[in-house]
Amino acid sequence: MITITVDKKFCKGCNLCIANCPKDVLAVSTERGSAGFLVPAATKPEACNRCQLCEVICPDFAIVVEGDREK
Amino acid sequence: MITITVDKKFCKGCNLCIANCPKDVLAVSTERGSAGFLVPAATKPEACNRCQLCEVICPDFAIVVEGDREK
Amino acid sequence: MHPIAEKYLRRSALPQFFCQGCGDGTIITALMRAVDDLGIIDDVAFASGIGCCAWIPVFVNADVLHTMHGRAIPIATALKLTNPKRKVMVFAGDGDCVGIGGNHLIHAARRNVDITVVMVNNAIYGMTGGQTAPTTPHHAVTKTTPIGNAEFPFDACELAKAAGASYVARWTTAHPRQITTAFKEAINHKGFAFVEILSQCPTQSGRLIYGSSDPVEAFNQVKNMAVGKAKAEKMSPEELAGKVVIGRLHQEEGRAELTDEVYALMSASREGLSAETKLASN
Amino acid sequence: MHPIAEKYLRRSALPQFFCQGCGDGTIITALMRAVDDLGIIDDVAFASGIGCCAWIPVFVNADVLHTMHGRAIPIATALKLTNPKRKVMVFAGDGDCVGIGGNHLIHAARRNVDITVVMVNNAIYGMTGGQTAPTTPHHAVTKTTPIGNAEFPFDACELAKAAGASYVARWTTAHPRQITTAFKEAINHKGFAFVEILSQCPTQSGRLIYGSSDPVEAFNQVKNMAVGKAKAEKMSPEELAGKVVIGRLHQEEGRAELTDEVYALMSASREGLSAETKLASN
Amino acid sequence: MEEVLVIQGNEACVRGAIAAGCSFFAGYPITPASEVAELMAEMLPGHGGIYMQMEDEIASFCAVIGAAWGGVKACTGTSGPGFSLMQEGIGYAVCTETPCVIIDVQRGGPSTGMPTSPAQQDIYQAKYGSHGDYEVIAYAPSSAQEAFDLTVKAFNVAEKYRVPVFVMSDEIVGHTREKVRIPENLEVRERQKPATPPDRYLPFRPGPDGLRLDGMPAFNQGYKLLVEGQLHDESGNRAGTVPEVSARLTRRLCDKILKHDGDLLDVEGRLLEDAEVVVVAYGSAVRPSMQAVRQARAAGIRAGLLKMRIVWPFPDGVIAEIATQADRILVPEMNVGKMVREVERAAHGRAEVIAVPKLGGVLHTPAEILAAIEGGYVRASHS
Amino acid sequence: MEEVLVIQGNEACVRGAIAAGCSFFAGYPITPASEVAELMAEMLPGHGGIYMQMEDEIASFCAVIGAAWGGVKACTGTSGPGFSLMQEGIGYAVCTETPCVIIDVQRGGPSTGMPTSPAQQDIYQAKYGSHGDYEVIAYAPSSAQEAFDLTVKAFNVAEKYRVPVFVMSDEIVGHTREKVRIPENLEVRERQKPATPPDRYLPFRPGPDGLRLDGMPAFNQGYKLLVEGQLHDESGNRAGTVPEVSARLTRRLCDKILKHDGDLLDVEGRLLEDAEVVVVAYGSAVRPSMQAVRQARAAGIRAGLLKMRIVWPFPDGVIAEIATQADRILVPEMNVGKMVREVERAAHGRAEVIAVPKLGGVLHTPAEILAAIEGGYVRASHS
Amino acid sequence: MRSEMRIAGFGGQGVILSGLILSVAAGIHEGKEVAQTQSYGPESRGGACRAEVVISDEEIDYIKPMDPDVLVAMSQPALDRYINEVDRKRAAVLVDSSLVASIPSGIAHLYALPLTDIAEFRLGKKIVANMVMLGALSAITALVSYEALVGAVKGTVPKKTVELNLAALKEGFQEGAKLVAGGPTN
Amino acid sequence: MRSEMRIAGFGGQGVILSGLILSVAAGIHEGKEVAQTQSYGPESRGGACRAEVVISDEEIDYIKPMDPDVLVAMSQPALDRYINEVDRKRAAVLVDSSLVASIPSGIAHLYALPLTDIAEFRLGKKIVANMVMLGALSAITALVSYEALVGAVKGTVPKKTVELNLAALKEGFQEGAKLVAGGPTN
Ligand SMILES: Cc1ncc(C[n+]2csc(CCOP(=O)(O)OP(=O)(O)O)c2C)c(N)n1
Ligand SMILES: Cc1ncc(C[n+]2csc(CCOP(=O)(O)OP(=O)(O)O)c2C)c(N)n1
Ligand code: SF4
Ligand code: SF4
Ligand code: SF4
Ligand code: SF4
Ligand code: SF4
Ligand code: SF4
Ligand SMILES: [Mg+2]
Ligand SMILES: [Mg+2]
Repeated sequence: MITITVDKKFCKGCNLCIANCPKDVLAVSTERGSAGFLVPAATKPEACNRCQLCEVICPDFAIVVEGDREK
Repeated sequence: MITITVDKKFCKGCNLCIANCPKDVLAVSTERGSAGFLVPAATKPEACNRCQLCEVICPDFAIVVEGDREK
Repeated sequence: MHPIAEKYLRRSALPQFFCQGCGDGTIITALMRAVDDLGIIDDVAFASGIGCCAWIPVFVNADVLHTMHGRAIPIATALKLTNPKRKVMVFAGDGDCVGIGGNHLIHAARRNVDITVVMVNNAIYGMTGGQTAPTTPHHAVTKTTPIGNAEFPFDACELAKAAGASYVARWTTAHPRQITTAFKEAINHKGFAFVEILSQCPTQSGRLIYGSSDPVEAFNQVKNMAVGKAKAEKMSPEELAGKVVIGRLHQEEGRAELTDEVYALMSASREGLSAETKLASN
Repeated sequence: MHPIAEKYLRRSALPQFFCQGCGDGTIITALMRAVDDLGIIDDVAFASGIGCCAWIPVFVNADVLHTMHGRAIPIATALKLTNPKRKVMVFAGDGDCVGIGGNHLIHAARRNVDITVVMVNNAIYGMTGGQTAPTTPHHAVTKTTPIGNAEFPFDACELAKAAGASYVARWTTAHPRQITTAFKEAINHKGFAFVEILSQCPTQSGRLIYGSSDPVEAFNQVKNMAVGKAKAEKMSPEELAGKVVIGRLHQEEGRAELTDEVYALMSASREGLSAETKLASN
Repeated sequence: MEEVLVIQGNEACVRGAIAAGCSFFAGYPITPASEVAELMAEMLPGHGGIYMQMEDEIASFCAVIGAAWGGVKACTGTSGPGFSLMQEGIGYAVCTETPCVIIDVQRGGPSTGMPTSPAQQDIYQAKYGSHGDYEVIAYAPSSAQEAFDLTVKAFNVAEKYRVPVFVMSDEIVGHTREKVRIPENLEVRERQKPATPPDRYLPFRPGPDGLRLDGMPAFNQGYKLLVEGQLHDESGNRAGTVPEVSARLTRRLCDKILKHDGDLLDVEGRLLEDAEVVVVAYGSAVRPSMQAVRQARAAGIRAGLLKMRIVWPFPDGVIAEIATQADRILVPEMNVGKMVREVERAAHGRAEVIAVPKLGGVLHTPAEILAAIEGGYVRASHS
Repeated sequence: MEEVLVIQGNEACVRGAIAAGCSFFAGYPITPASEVAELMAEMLPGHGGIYMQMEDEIASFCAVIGAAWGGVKACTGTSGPGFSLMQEGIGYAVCTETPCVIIDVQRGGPSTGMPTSPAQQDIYQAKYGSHGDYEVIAYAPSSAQEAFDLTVKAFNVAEKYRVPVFVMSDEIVGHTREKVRIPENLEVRERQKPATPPDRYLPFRPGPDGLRLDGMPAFNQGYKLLVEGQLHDESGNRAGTVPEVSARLTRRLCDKILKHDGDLLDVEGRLLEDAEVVVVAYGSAVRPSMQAVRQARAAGIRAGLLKMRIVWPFPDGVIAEIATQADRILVPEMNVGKMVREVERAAHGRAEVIAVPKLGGVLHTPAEILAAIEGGYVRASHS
Repeated sequence: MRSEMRIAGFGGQGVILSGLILSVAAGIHEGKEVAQTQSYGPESRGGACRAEVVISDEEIDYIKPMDPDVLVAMSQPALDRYINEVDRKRAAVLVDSSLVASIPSGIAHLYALPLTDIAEFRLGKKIVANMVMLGALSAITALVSYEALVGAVKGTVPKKTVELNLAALKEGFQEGAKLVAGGPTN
Repeated sequence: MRSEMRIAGFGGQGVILSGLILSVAAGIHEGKEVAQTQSYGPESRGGACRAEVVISDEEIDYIKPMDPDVLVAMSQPALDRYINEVDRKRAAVLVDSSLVASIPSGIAHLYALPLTDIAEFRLGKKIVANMVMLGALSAITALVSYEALVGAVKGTVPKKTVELNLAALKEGFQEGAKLVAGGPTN
């Protein structure tokens, strides 16, 4: 199983992870992070291919993808 | 007739005119200019072709070639 | 926080204060991955000038000189010379690197000193609030070109190459993995390495030049500008207008390098010492 | 004194104090001939920095700013901008131009501002007594490289071109007539023009680098280094080693130029004035 | 008609410059002076002027020099690090008697220091930052209104004395938005062509007072000028190895400022008549000082204020006079205590001179200065 | 064994630097300091040191900073125009407490000024040339011997106080060839590693005196240093917007110099015991001054000399004492009158303080100073 | 009469622009003397940032608040820091409850409004939270009139955004008025 | 005993090198205190240039000549300028007669030698005129011995040129000795 965690202390709600996710796993939520921005949430975690593009693109080290892709 | 004049007040005896003259018109003299250098003299003025290379190369505006080349 | 950040960030300097969606943050991650892959955190020495980009290494828990606007390169040169085993990296904004610091860049390139200069090009002076940079497109609007830029931008890669850089590459923040690779290549390259990264600055160039401070829009602007080297070679000048060629643009291996030369002369000198000079006996 | 010197020299500055056989004197003559041919003595404005070469325009009876080491180019840029009809020329030694002043050179080139920069390259710091320059050959001996230069020289013409210069030429003092022609071409060229002249400095580079302070030997050194552009194109890299290519190396006509752009924006601004800004009424 | 605006000091400087006839600005962005450049970029072209952003502050000031000899009134604006970089050029402008104006919006140093906070730490740098012997003129505005007024004056005296003139603003004055009243008729000194015709003109020959030059010629007006950064004779030809000529020029460059026409004494006394405690202040430190002086008067203390609008040349005479009358002189400054040294020197031991430094990039509070007036001064909180 | 050489002051500086452990020099040629670079280039490599000629003085001083953090003792040498260009970097070195030495071989200014003639015009620039509040240490040698001795000391105090230290030489000291005796055993302060281990080390936390830092760590020794030009806390992290932290650092940077260990008072009195007229001099002006004092004594005048070997921090206390004893204090300087202002300030009106300026790039003659001692001083010939 | 306001938050919230608008409103539209100062960090976004406005009928000597009449806190750190520099009994305190979670006790005149939420969700642009704030402020205190603010906004913000800004101002004014009708929040 | 010498000419004549050699000769080889100062223009060649040497048995306070014992003039302008700063009755004056055409009157101890001609024509290198001068000087005055000069030259000039320089020194010494034998020139 894949867990996608957004660190609300660091996320600035830039949505780059959302825009770069090839599988549309992520979407904006209505929750505010510490900096007052709306943070993303994994709305389709099952679609995630663990490409980690969201991780390498995130400017705020705020998203972590863990676990293995289901076979 | 061609007259070749070296201005002893300005000549620094660098010999560039001598070295660049295609017709070996000029040579070092034993006379000192104002700056204490030995100035050149036109030893073969008759060979001069008035190419003015000596004039354009002279760093000290010190040599003047006047008159026409004998036909 | 991401594990790589846990491992490499300087805790006391956090939070990282770049604007929402600023490409500089992405570059920090790419850098940490390169440092991690090479296992060089204890051997690396960073120097940077002033500007948003100049803060990139400050957030990394390594030895860092955060210096003066434009002046990181000569400082980095001395860091290399005083210990040739150091891996020396400079992070410089476009203004820092080819604006005020342009002379240091070309001289370091000329010397082919074994350091890596990373220039983050956001086409603007970000930190001071969006004034025109020597990389700002002709006719672009910025805070100091309110009706358009009368000047023309540098091609920094061409400049570095003409000055003598022996490794030159260009990528964008839409290529985070390639940035990591380029960093590793540049660090391993013996000689002066120059890496330009086109980066989005939503707050300033996004807002002023490209008309939107939305991070995703700014990011896409940068992304869409890039054309791979191979592809570019097949394109006409008209097709290339407004585009920027990315990839490893130039590499010359085996060129004599400054540090080597300096130490070689030092050895030669030391051998001849007794004969030639006489110094106070202490 | 030669009639052209009588006509154009600044009497109060004489005698010209260059060393015996210094190429800088030859360049003064070449310059006077260019100014004479174009009839522009009243329209020309000179700026120079510090160094032997920087004295070249001082001896000419025209408007001259003899300024600071490396700083003539930004001054010249302002002279041009404040009166676009001026013909602005800068004379800079190699140290002045691509040493301390390198950043100004590349930025003026980038701006393609319509001025002419003449760099007299004697491969050394002449005025200060023969220290290494960014144009000094690798391994050459100078006052500050007593057992050889650890650094590598710039190709200043390549640098100027990569930075954006739209006219680039190189000659030597053995080509006084070509220098005059190049000056005229550069002045007439609309845009940033760069002319490099290899020149003998018998006293410093002659003595230190080439082993003789004899003016004729130093002159021949420079002369023999030069290879015409056409010929060079047919030579192998090995044959070209130690040689320098001369000729008109680059010219791009019709490129947008800074002064034009600045004045165009000014007009645009003035038209929009009443609507956009409100200034104190006086 | 008088125009009333609510603007920042930085904008007031720009409007003052343009009102004074400035038509060339070259600069490089730096906090907290960037608005000067930005507003120049916005306003100058519409007034037929030129804005240039150069590659650095060195080039910016060089461009100002070029523009001045090109024939126009020119200025730049910067802050600490940029001001440091301009120092070599400032010496050249002094030596060549190039009229120009430099707006230094001071922030805290040293180095990058406190890039967004105010300070008054560059006040000596204005006088001593370049190598060599010289004198300059430096204004220190304490409000947006003065930022306007003194910038106009700066341009005027630059023309008159042929010298770089500094407007030593600071982050507070630069960024505080206040009312500025722009008078209908401003006294503006136009650039004057030499009275002597080109063929008899010696560009560096002083006029009848032996100090100031005859007008300011420009390039390509037929003068065939030689503008030389080496010490030179009256024709402009170098004379750095001729002791008499060199000494004469150095002396004149200093004396033309020190022995000014009276117009370079620009101080304002408030409640000084019977003052026993005098606060000497300049720039934004004037504001809490005046508040404190009023509070002190309200509390029955004979306090007064001397505001220095021009800090260089230093008003030695005025200070000497005050020292004779007052018991104590307080000098509140947003620095470790700089101008207080001049006050101490000029007071010649006749009054007690007390530094009231304030560090950390914050303005003194009136309470801190009041405490010092009351004699209870122990180092202010962040000092 | 003591070695005796006949060398120029410039060479003495180089030998002093190398003897003090300097192993990195970065510079840029300039008259009259070029010999410093040339001799460094000749001698350093043979001693395992590095000579770099950089693209300008800005880069030169930056390289010195880089070398210092790279782990070695480093210096540069320059003159007026180059010194002006280094000012921004000097502020950075002060702010980051980077130990380094700058040899300024003074020539006449302003600008290109008198490029081959001596002057003492940069003495205030050493203290005030960069923006911001700070203190430095400046030596002023008056002979080739002192050029050697004081350069050694400069390196030592740079290490101890972690500050840029200036050797304010001048064209006369730099180019005069004199006998220099190089002692067998020199006191050299080696660079000290921090006593605190890396994991507990705060690079900018002062030691027990609350002023000086704990050693000087280098890059790549495990400290993970952050060297920051913004005002910072003890870990090195920026704190330019935190007034308390900023103020504390500024104060400490100044106080560590002003409240020194006693070793930064370096003056030498000659014939002072009963002196009624005291000549206060530094640098090459000491030489004619001492000659004049001897001549005055021979003529029965109670004259004495105070030679300042360290000019910054200024010896306020010593001057105050002299002012109490002497009637007149003369300050001969090769400038318009600079240090005399400090003397005047410190004298507090207790003695008559008289400037004896000398311009034009020539040393005072003993006769000129004697005339001033005799009270007959009217401006010296080229002043 | 001298009145003093402090608005604090972080970079990117338009704190300084709100100070500017207040000063133009009071200075130009209401003919008062004004002094608007500010404090900010070197970062463009996210750092601590504040604007202060002094309004007076007479010449203003000291330009900073000595005893603020109004504190606006647009972030938690801003509130935590500046609440200690006001007289909790006397000063009106307006907080952005979208971003401020914990409110210290003892504030007599506390007004809490979700300024950012209002801007982001009702007006569609988070960056007009400052206008919402100004509108609310004019409803809550009488220091600057709504009309003067409208005038100042029109003369200050880029033409294209006037409408949005005025809408936000209005929204804020209405929300503020509601609050006032209901009395301070606590 | 304090003695003072001034050597003046123009750049390129080796004036300063001759000062250096004198100071090493006196300081190292004769164990005296020395101070050698100089003055020169910014040009590498051709400008006015002078070197001054003070030699003393005691510590030297003032390092410049106050009343020179010797003046060497290697050019006309040098002679014209500096003759007025010596006591014509007392000082020994050596002039390079190859370059100096007119000699002011009243010089009691005048020695004229064609230094440059000797160097250029007899030794084949104009630049050793300074060595010819030094040799002559040691013959004419007793201020520095010939042996000390030989020692100083050996330790100072580049190895390749020692021989030429010593030859010039010797030539100068012999010419000087002849002059002395014949008494001063005037
Ligand atoms: C000497 C000097 N001049 C100006 C500044 C102000 N300044 C700080 S950062 C900067 C430019 C930033 O632009 P860039 O280098 O492109 O970096 P970015 O912020 O865009 O990443 C400037 C001009 C300074 N700190 N020092
Ligand atoms: C800021 C500054 N640094 C150094 C110098 C000293 N200086 C004068 S000329 C010169 C270099 C001359 O070399 P180049 O420019 O090549 O001219 P050249 O004399 O060879 O013609 C230097 C370093 C100076 N005048 N100003
Ligand atoms: S990219 Fe990172 S900072 Fe941006 S929204 Fe996603 S998690 Fe948040
Ligand atoms: S790992 Fe890849 S697929 Fe999964 S959320 Fe991130 S970007 Fe999307
Ligand atoms: S080239 Fe000129 S200076 Fe040289 S020798 Fe000939 S005439 Fe004389
Ligand atoms: S004109 Fe030509 S041929 Fe005649 S002397 Fe000159 S160089 Fe020789
Ligand atoms: S201003 Fe631009 S470059 Fe700087 S942090 Fe913000 S987005 Fe990034
Ligand atoms: S030093 Fe060289 S460049 Fe300078 S005048 Fe002499 S020969 Fe010419
Ligand atoms: Mg940028
Ligand atoms: Mg050169």
